[in-house]
Amino acid sequence: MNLIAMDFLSDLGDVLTRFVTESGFAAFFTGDGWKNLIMIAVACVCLYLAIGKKYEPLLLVPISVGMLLSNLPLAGMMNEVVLQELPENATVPDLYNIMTQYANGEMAQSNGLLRFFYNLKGIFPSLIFMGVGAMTDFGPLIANPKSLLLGAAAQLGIFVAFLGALALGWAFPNLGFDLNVAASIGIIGGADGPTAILTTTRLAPAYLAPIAVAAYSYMALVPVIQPPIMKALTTKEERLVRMDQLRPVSQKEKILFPIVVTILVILILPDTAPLIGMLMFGNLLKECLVTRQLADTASNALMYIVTIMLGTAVGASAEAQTFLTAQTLGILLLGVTAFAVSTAGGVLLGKIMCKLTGGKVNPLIGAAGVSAVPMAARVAQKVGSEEDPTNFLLMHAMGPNVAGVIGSAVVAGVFLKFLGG
Amino acid sequence: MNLIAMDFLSDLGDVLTRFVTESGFAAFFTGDGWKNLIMIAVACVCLYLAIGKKYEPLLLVPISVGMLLSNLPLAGMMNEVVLQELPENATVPDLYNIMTQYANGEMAQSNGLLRFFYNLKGIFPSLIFMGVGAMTDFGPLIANPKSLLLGAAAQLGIFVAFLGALALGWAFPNLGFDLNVAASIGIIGGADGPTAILTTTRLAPAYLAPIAVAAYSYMALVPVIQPPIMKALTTKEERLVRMDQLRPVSQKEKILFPIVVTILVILILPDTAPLIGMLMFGNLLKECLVTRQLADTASNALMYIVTIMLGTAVGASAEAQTFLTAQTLGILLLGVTAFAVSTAGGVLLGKIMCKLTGGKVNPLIGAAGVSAVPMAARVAQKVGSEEDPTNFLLMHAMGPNVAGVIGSAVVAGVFLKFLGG
Amino acid sequence: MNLIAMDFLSDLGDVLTRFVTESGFAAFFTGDGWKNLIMIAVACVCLYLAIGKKYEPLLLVPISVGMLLSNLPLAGMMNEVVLQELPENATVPDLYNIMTQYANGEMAQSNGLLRFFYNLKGIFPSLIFMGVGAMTDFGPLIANPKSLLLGAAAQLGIFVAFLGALALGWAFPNLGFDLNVAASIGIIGGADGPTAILTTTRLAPAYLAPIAVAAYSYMALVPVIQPPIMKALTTKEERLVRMDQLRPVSQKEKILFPIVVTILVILILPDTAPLIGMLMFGNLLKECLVTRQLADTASNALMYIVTIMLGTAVGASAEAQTFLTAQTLGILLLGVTAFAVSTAGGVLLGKIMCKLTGGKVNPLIGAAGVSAVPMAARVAQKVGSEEDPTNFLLMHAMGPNVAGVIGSAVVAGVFLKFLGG
Amino acid sequence: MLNSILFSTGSDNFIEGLGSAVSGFLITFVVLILICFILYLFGKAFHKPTAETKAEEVKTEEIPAAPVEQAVTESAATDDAELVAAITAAVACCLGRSTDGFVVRSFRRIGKRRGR
Amino acid sequence: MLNSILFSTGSDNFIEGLGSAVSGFLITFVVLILICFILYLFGKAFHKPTAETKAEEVKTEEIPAAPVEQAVTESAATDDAELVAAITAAVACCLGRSTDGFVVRSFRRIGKRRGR
Amino acid sequence: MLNSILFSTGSDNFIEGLGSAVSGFLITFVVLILICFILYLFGKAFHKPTAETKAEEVKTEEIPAAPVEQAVTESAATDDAELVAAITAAVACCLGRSTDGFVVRSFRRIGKRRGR
Ligand code: NA
Ligand code: NA
Ligand code: NA
Repeated sequence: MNLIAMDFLSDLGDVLTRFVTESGFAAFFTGDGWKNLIMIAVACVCLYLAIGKKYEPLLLVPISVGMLLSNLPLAGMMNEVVLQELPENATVPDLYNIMTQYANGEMAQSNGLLRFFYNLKGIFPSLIFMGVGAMTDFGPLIANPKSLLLGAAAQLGIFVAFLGALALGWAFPNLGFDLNVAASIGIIGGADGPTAILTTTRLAPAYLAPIAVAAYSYMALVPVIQPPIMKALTTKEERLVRMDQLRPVSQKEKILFPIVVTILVILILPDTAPLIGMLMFGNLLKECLVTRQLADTASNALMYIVTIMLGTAVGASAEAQTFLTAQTLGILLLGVTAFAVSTAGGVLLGKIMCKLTGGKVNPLIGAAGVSAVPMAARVAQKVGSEEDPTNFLLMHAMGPNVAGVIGSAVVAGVFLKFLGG
Repeated sequence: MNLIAMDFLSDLGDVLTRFVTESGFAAFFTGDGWKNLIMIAVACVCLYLAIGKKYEPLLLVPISVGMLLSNLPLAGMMNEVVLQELPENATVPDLYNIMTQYANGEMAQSNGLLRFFYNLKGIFPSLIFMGVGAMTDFGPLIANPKSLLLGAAAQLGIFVAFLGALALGWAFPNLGFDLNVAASIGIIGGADGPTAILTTTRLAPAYLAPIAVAAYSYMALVPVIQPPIMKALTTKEERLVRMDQLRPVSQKEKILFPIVVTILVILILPDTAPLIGMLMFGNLLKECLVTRQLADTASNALMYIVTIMLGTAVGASAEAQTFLTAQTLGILLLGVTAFAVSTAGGVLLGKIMCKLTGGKVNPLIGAAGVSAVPMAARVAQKVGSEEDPTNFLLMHAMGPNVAGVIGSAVVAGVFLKFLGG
Repeated sequence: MNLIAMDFLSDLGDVLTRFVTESGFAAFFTGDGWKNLIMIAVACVCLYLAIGKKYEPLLLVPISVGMLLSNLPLAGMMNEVVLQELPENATVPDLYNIMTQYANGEMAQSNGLLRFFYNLKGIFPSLIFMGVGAMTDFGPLIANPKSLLLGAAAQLGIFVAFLGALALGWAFPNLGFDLNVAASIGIIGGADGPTAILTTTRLAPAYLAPIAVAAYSYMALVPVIQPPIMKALTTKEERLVRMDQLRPVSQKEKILFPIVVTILVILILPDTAPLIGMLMFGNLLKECLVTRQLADTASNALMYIVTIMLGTAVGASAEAQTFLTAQTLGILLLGVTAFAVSTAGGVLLGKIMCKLTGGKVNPLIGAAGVSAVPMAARVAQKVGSEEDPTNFLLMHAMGPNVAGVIGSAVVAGVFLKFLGG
Repeated sequence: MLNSILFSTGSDNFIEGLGSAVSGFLITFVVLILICFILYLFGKAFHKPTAETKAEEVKTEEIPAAPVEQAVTESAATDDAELVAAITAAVACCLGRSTDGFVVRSFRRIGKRRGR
Repeated sequence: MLNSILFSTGSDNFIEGLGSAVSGFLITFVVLILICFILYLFGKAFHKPTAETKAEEVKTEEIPAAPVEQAVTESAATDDAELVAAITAAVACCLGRSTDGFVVRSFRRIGKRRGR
Repeated sequence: MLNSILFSTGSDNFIEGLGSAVSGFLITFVVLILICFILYLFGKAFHKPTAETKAEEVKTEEIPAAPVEQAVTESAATDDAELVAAITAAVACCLGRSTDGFVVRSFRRIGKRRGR
C-alpha cells in the first residue's frame, strides 16, 4: 500500500507542477509571450473605448473580446482544424479515410470557436449589409439625387489614403504595403465597417483586425474629426444656407430604387455584388412592405448573430506579430487621413454645388457623404445649427449619407476588380 | 520622369479598358450572355408577381432576387468553391495540404454567398417545416378525423401530374422527363413549398428553380384556380350543407398527436422523416406549452433566416440553360394541372362523403385538402359563403387543409422511397 | 398490350412488396432492431418527464425528439456524410475530384439533418453559455464574494462521482469507465448542462446522450434531491439564520467583473476559455448597457436556435448499443450521488462559515452552490422559509448559485487540462 | 414503329410510373386512414363526455369554465382562424353581406402562416 | 540611386496605384452619376404633380390626405430621422437654444442604425 | 490476486484519478478564492460610502436619486429575482402562509433562465 500512496503523491505532484507550468501566466515568459500581454492591454483599451466612450460598441465590444480571448495564451479559441495525422507512406485510400472523418466532423473538436467564426468571415459582411439595407431609408436620396455626387466626392479620402499607403510602402519597403494592403487601408476612409471588412478579407486578411478597429474607431470619432474641417473649409454664409424641403417620395420609387441600383451597379462593376446586391436586397425586403418578417429578421436576429460572430472573429485575428508593428501605426495614421480628406472632398464638392445652384446647397451636407450613417448626417445638422439653430439640415444630409454607403461599396468593387480580390 | 508619366497613362488606359470590357454589359454580348438578359427579365416579372400581386412574397421575393443576382454576369454570387490547384504529379501529402487549407477555410473566399446557401439546401426545408409545425393548429383535424381522407384524396393531382410528366417525356424524349423529374414536377400539386423543394433537391436538383417558382406561384393562385372547379363539381345544395360544430379538443390530444403521427408515419415510410418528423417536432414544441421560447424561435427568427437563405439559393439555381427551356413550360403546365386535379380529387371525395354521411359533409371543404394553408381553407369558406353568407366552413376546412400538408409529405416520402432519393 | 398490363401489375406488386419489407416495422424484427423499440420507449418516457413533469423541458423535449427520430429505423436522420466511392486504384487527382465535389456540397444530401447538427456539437455549448451569461446577474456574487467559497465546495460531488466511476471501472472493468468517461460522469454533479455537454463532447462523446439526460433530469430534480440533505445536515437554528442585506453593486463593478474573471481564470486554466470566456462575454454584453441588441440576440434567438439543434443532436446520439447498457445505469447512479454530495459539500462549508462568522451565514445557501440556476437558489429560499416564512434567502442564495456555474466551468477546465481533451 | 415507341425508355418509365402512382396513392390513403383511425381512438379516449353527461357535470363539477378557458387559450396562442371566423360571422350577420370584404383585414394576420 | 528608388517595387506600385486611384475615382463618379440620372427620371416619372396641378387636385380628388398618410408611414416604418428633426426643431424653437442637448434622447433610438 | 487487482488498469486509473481529484478540488478552490479576493478589492475600491458618509452626501449632493434609479434599472433590466423575492415576501406576509404556492406564477418568468 505504501507503493500506492507514493504513486498517489507523485501523481499529485506531477499534476500540480503541470498546473503551474502550463498556465497562461507561465506562457508570458516563454518566447514572444510578452507580446500577448501587450495585446491584452490593447484589448482592454479597445473595451474602454467601446464601453466607456461608446465608440461603436456593437462592433468594438465583440472585437475587443475576440482580441482578448485569442491573446490569452493557450486558450486555443483560434486553434485551426487539425486533420488526423497523415501516416508515413500514406496511400490514396488512407487520405480518403481522413477525408471521410473530416466530413463527419470528427476533427471539429480541434477547431477553436473563434476560428470557426473566422472561417465564415467571407459571408458575414454581406449578411450585415443585408441587415443595414433593411434599416436604411433611401427616401432622402431619391428625393435629392444630387446627393449622389456628394457621396462620390466623399470617397476621395479612400484614394488619397491608398496612394499614401503606397507612398509609405515605397519609402519604407519593410512595411510591406503593397497594392492590396494599400487598398484595404484606403477603404477605411469609406467609413463603412462591413465594406472595409469584406475588402480586407479578400485583399489582405492579415490586416483584418487593425483595419476593422481603425474603421470603427474613426466612425465613432466622426463628431470629433469632421467639424473642424467642415468649419475651416466653409464660410459662415455657406453654413447658413437653407435648403428647399425635399419632395415626397412614393413607395413605388422606394421599391424600384433597390432593384434598379442592383442591376445597374452590378452590371457595371460585378465585384460589388456581395455588397450592393445584399444591401439592396435588404432594402427591398423593407420597402416592398409584403416581407416585413424577413426585413425584421434580417435587421435584427440575423444581423446581430452575425455581428457577434464577425466581431469576435475579427478581433481574434489580431495576432501580436501583425498587430504590434509599425504597420498598425501606419494604418491608424492613414485611416484618420482618409476620413479627413473624405470629409474635405464632400465639403468641397458641396461648395462647388452651392456656387452652381446659386446657393441652394449647404456645403455642410457634403461632409455627410463619408457614410458613417447616421452619425455624419447628425454632425452636419449640428454644425449647421450652431450657426442658425432653426436651420434643419438632417434630412438633407441623409441623402449624401446613404449615398456614401453606395459610394464606398462601389470603390470596394473597383479595388476588388483591379486587384483581383 | 517622362517614363513615369507614360507608365501612368498607359496604366490608366489599361485600367479603363479592363473596366469596360470586363463589365457585365459586355458579357451580354459574348456567348450565351443574352440568355442572362432574359433571366433578369424573368426575375423582374417574378418580383412583380411577388410584390405587385402579393404572390407568396415571403418566398418569391428572395427567389426573384436570387435569380437576379445569379444572372447578373460575373457577379459570382454562385461561384463554386475552388480548391487550390493540384500540382502536376501531386503526391498524397500535397493533397493532404490542400485538404488542410480547405478545412481551415482558406478557399472560402472563392465561394459565392448564394452558393454557400445553396450547399445547405438539403437541411433548409426541414427547418422551415419545423417552423410551420410550430405555427400549425392540428385541432380541427383531431376533432374531425375524416378530414384526413380529404387530405389524401387531394393528393390525386400529384400522381396525375407525375404520369402526365412521364407521358410528356414519352412523347418528347428530348425533354428528359424521367421518373425523378416527373415526381418532382408532380409534387407541385402538393401545394406545399418545403415539400416540393426537399423532393426536388433529392431527386432533380437541376429543376429546383422552376419547380419552386411554380409551386409558390400556384399556391398564391389558389383563390383563382380553385373556385371554378369547386363550383363546376358541386351542386348548389351541396354547397349549402352546414356542418356540425367541431368537438373541443383537449391539450392532451394536441400533445399526443404529433408524437403518435411521428412514430406511425416514419415507421411506415422512413423517408418522410425529414418532413413529418420536423413538422411534428415543431408542433410538439408549440403544443406542449412548456417550450414556448423554442416554438417562438423555430417559427420566427430561425424560419425567416432559413427562408431568406433558401429562397435566394433556390432562385440562384435558376440558370438560363435549364430555366429557359421547353421543360419550364411543361412544368408550369403540369403544375397547374396538378393543382386543378388535386382540387377536383378533394371535392369529389367530399361529394362521396356527403352522400355517405347523408349530407353532413360540405364537399367544398375537400378542396382545402390541397394544403396551401390557410389560403385553400379560406377559399372553401368564401365559396361556401357566396351561397349562404351565414355558413361558416373555415374551421371545418382547416382539417383537410392541415391534413393536406401531411398528405403531401407522405407522397414525398413515397417518391423518395420508390425512386431512391 | 397484355405485356404492358403484366409489366404494370408486376411493377405494382414489386412496389407494394418493397413498401412492406422496407418499412420501419419490418426493421424491428431484423438483427438488433428490437433495441430501437426500447429506445423509442425511453424517448417517450423522457418526453413524459419533460412535458408532463416539466423536467427542464427546453432541453429535454429536443433531446427526446432527437432520440425518437434517430431510433426510428431507416429514418436516416443521423446518416453520416458519404463521400463518392473511391474507385479502385484511385489516383491523387481522383481523390482531388471527390474533394472538390465534397467542398461544393454535392454529398450533403446523404447527410442526415441531425448528423449535421451533431457535427457542430463542439461549438454549441459555448454559444449557449454566451446566452446564459447574457441573462445572469452576478450582482449578488459581487456583493458577497464569500459565495465563491460555497460555489467551490459544492463541486465536491463532481470529484466524488469521478472517483466513484473510477472505482466502478476498477471493480467492473467491462464497464470501460476510464479516466475520460469518469470525468464526464463526474461533471454531471456540476448541475450545469452546457458544461457537462462540452466536457463529454471532448472526453467521451459516446456517452453524450446518457450524461446529458442525467444532467438535465437531476437539475430538474433539485427540489426533490436537495431538501432532505439540507435538512439532515443543518440544525433548526442554522436554518433560521438571517443574513445582512447585500450592499448595492455599481454598474462599473458589474462591467469589470466579467473582464477580470475572463483574464484571471483563463490565464490560470486556459482550457476553461470556451466556457468561462463565452459566459463572461455574454455577461459583458448585458452589463455594458451599450450592446443591448447583442445581449438580447445572444440570450434569445441565437440561444434557442442552438438549444434546438444541440438538444436534438444530443438525443440523436443515443444509440441503443451505448445507451441500453449497464453504463447508463452506472451514470444515473453516479449522477445522483454527485448531486447529493455536491449539495452536502455546499451545506457543510456553509456550516463552517456560519461558525466562523458567528452566525452571519445561513448554511442553506451553500446548497445553492451546485448551480442549477435559479432552481437551487429557490430551493434554499423555500427550505429557509419553511422554518421562518419571513426569512428571505433568495438573493443571498443567488451568489453561491452563480458561483457554482463558474465553479463547475473551472472543474471542467481542470479535467480538460489533466486528461488532454 | 409502335414497338419502338412502346418499348422506349419513355414507355418503360410510364409503365413503371403507373405502378408507382397507383401504389403511391394507395399507400397515401392507407397512411392517412391509419392516422384517421388513431384519431377516432383519441376521440373515444379523451372526449367521453356526451351532451347529457356534460349537462350533469355542469351542475356538479363546474366544468364549463374549463372549455371557455381552453377556447381562449387556443385562439390566442395558436391559430387566429377561429377568432377570424367568429368575427367575420358576427360582422357579416349584422350587415347581412358577403364576408368577402371583411376577410381582407384578417388576411394579413393569418398570412404569416403561408411564409414557407 | 534615384533609379533604384524610382524603379523599385514601391515605385512601380505607386505608379500603378496612381492609375488605379484616378480611374477608380472616375468610375465611382460615373456610377453614382448614372444612378443620379436614373433618379432624375424617377422624379419625372413618379413625381409629376407641380404646385398648380396639386392645387387643382385638392379640389377634385381630395388627394392631400395621401401625402399626409404617406409621411406618417414613412417616419413610423422606416427612419425616425424626420421625426427627430421635427421634434428637435420644435423644441429648439420654443427654447431658442442649440439642438445639441436634445439630440441625446433621440440618439439612442437612431443609434441602432449604426450597428454594423 | 491482490496484486493483479491493485495493479490492473482500473487501479492505476483510480490512483491517478485520486491525484487528479484532490489537486482538481484544490485548484478549483484556489481559482475561486482568487476571484473572491478580487471581489473584496472591488468592494473596497467601488463601495467606499459608509452609512455616515452616505448621510452626509444626501444633504450635499442629492445622490439618493441615483441608487433608486439604479435599483429600478437593475431589477427591470436583468434579473427579476429581486422583484420576485420582494413580491413573494409581501404577499406571504399579508397572508401569513408559506411562499410555496406563490412561486408558481413567478416561476414561469424566471424559468427562462434555466433554458440552457
Ligand atoms: Na462611404
Ligand atoms: Na398537399
Ligand atoms: Na456547479
